[in-house]
Amino acid sequence: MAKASLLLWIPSDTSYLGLVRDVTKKMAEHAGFDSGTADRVALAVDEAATNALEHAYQGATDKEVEVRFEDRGAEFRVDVVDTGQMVDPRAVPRVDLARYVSERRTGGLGVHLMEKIMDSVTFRRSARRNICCLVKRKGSGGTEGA
Amino acid sequence: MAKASLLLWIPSDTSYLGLVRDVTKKMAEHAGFDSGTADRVALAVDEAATNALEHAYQGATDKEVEVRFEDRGAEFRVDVVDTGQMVDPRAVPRVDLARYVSERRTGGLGVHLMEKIMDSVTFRRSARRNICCLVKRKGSGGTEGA
Amino acid sequence: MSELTVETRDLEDVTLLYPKGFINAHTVRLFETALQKAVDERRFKIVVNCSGLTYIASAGLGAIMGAIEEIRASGGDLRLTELNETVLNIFEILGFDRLYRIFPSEMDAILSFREGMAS
Amino acid sequence: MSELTVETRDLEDVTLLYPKGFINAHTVRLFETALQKAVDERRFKIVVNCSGLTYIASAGLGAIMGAIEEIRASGGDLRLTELNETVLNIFEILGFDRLYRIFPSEMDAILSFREGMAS
Ligand SMILES: Nc1ncnc2c1ncn2[C@@H]1O[C@H](COP(=O)(O)OP(=O)(O)O)[C@@H](O)[C@H]1O
Ligand SMILES: Nc1ncnc2c1ncn2[C@@H]1O[C@H](COP(=O)(O)OP(=O)(O)O)[C@@H](O)[C@H]1O
Repeated sequence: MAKASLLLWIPSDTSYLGLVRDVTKKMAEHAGFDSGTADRVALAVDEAATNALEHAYQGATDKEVEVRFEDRGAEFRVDVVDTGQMVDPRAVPRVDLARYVSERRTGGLGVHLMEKIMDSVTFRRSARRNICCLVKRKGSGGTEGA
Repeated sequence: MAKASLLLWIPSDTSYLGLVRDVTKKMAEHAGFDSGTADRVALAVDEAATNALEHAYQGATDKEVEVRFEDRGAEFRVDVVDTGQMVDPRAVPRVDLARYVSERRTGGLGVHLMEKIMDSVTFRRSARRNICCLVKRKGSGGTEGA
Repeated sequence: MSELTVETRDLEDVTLLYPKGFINAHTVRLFETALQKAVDERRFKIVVNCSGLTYIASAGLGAIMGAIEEIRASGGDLRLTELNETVLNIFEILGFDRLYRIFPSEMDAILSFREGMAS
Repeated sequence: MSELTVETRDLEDVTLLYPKGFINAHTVRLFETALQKAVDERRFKIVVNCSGLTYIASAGLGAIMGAIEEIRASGGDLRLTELNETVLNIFEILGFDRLYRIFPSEMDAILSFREGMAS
């Protein structure tokens, strides 16, 4: 093994999102990302965990979310895993900001943020679990502005 | 499950001690310890991991150290696990500070610090692994000064 | 580890909100409540001073989106000031810096509501 | 994420060390080298200014212990100043505040070496 890896389990309660964010930021910084990029990656993981709590578990607080971190050298990978309702990746709507205000929408920003920040965001279902996989390549730093 | 838990694996290289410390501090703060106590707990875990690298692995950098964190509600528990040389807990010397200077010693402070900071520090061997178990009770806050 | 507090101050017809801490799915309700209170009191000239805000997740941006229609339809606006780099960056990533006016200082943000009345 | 730098300044017969970052098993060699260099140059009046030191693990305290005998035997001393709360607390936990003189300001620490010569 050449790099650090980490597994974090939290109860399905929004009060643990701050911990997810803090741990992600530290892992990202130690993987070599600058503080600003680490902040963004931490936000993307917060959003993925938030979706697991709100959509997959629909607010039930007696479940668990697993977050797996792996520094793979060339890329930093985070899996957010829940055992809740199945997500149909094709059903996750894409945001059109130009129409966003006029449509009076308040949701749909989370997935949009994740995709803007990370190099790859994929959803899959395996063994009755939803796995949201977030990948950030090293050296793909500050390109996600605007 | 009522609380968060975390598993961290690092290569047996001192450059990862900073990550161990940062992750410990965040876990301890989220478990409810104040910032000063979280700092001390993080130091104790840094010391335990340092001992695994320097004594159990004797500086070999191709091994792995596992650090397990568990918020058990009434107490916060950290296990530092290595697969290196056996430690004889009885052989770990105790520090007598009064004689420390005159004996010109430079070692032995790590275990002393761990014991001053934590409520319990135990070493055991199981399945060819050394497990250093550190426990801090909640509400046993700032009593370890001097 | 204090997560979020939101102080509100009224300065003539402008209402200032001071979120302190972070806004994510866990804390957003508190922010939403403060915002809604201003709207309910028909105070539609709102400045959110973000000097104490460490970060904001999409839940917080959704809360702003949820209130902005009514605020603007009532002749008011929600304007922002003193965003730190992290928070400004999130606004920029989402293009929210084109949907909301962002000012460097609180004074600029307050005075911007006087623009229409200038000389 | 810069881990440790140690600047050295000579002020007449006092040598000042400025560790910046943290001292643990990973970074201690750098601190030890700076300390040893002062000793090798027979500069035994040493002030370690800890204003930039975020934390110190036992490896760092061991480095000080390893040098102190020779320093004191040569008529000098190692004194500390501007310790933050975390670092001071570690000194206190180990009783090192009884083995080393700790001063609130750098000036106090420097002047303490003039004590014997006062009036
Ligand atoms: N983990 C998930 N499980 C189920 N549905 C999800 C999940 N993540 C996202 N979705 C769906 O995608 C939509 C957009 O998600 P998101 O962009 O985070 O916005 P929001 O959560 O604010 O609605 C959600 O409304 C939901 O229908
Ligand atoms: N994990 C370990 N494996 C083997 N020996 C250990 C371990 N931890 C401590 N020891 C023994 O205990 C002694 C004291 O450890 P410590 O207090 O950390 O001081 P130091 O590491 O500076 O010598 C060490 O010198 C070593 O002999």
